[in-house]
Amino acid sequence: MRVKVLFFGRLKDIVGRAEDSVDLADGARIEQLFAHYGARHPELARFRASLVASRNQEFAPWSTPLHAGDEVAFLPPVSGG
Amino acid sequence: MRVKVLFFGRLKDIVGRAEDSVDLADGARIEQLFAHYGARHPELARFRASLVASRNQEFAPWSTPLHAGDEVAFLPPVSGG
Amino acid sequence: MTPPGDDIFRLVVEPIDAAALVRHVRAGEDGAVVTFDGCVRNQSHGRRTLYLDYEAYEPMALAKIRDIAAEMHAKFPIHRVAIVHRLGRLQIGDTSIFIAVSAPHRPAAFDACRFAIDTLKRTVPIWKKEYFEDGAIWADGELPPAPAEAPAAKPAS
Amino acid sequence: MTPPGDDIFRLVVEPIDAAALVRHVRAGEDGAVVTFDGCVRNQSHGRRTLYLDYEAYEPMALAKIRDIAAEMHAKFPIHRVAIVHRLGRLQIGDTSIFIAVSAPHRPAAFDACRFAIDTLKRTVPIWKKEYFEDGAIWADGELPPAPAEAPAAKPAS
Repeated sequence: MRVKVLFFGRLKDIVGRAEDSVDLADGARIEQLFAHYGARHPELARFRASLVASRNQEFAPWSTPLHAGDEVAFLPPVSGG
Repeated sequence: MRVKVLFFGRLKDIVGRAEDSVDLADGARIEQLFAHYGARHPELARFRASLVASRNQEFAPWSTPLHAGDEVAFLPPVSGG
Repeated sequence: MTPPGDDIFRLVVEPIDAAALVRHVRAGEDGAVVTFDGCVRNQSHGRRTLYLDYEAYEPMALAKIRDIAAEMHAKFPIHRVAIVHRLGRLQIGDTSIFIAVSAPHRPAAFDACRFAIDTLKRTVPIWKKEYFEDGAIWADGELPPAPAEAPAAKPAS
Repeated sequence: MTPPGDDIFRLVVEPIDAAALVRHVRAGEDGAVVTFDGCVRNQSHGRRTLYLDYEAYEPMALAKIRDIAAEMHAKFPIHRVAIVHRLGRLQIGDTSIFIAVSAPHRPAAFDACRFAIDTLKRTVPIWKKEYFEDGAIWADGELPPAPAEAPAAKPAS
């Protein structure tokens, strides 16, 4: 199944792109999607404890199962205002 | 000694004037000045507990002694803002 | 944090230019400006208000507003303050009081702005007369805290 | 107290027109408008700031801002809300966030406005990059509270 992935702030700088699209095994969870990028970008993996994920624009736990067409984003600490 | 007296808000309506000037015995206090007007305007006397006085633009207790040239004001509850 | 000369305190009869006051209080060091805009409501205790008249004991009101600003600077790490009260006849929706406070960080700006309006409503000699279709009344207000009486006042010398 | 359609939520790249937002939120029933204006400071932790870039996860940021307003209406007796955040490059003194809250009485307006900015800074996906003379950094921020993990997640079916 294919999901859309977004990176923001310093995560975008680390990964080198703001948006990606990947094929995952059915039943994959957000943590597996993150591991996919963490393996390619060790610096990203180190941010695991200081970021949150969203699925379809709602904050989502790492254990959230994904479905085809989902939009997942990895969000560093926010600094708006 | 002569002092200037100011009335504001409903006190001005009761007394019928905003400003007055009176001669008082030396050593008179604010409470004696108020009694002077209370005797002429019984409705004013009834407001004694719900007003404060000022002397030379500072809140002042009723027992404050007055001096020639002082400016005394009688101030109902404030409602600015 | 600022010479008091940079603050603005005014009693005015013309409409209050809020934008100009906000521009005045903020500078490069400030991350926050909090404002309070008190405006004339269309009703009071369920009666339809037509308009208001505000009057002040002007020199004392300005002195008390200055006292409030001095206390704001002493209590909160703020930068500049503007406090402007309008007097005379005000229509529904008109701004009667505008307070702007700038600060490097927002908690002080919020706390100081709220302190200013809460204190002003208790201590500044300004009065509001409310006009309704069937009459007018002086608004209920708050009695400023008077200094304590001298416990045993001696006769004046 | 108001249909949510009367509130304003925007992410903009042009300067924020604060006066228009204040005019929008206030109506005859309101006695108070409290605003928060967050502006770009000239320094950060003692380093001189040149300018900032703000970016957002825009649809989610707008949804989270709407959530904040819904919570404001649920918690406080307020009338209308305007929350506008500017994105892109901002210079020193530019307003990055403007919040206006109207209410019949001032305590709700103060409480709701402060709740709005405090919550926005914790939960809305917007990020700030600070540019200094010797480099740029993503500002330290706050980690939004993520929903709890399922205690024993079952394999996805």
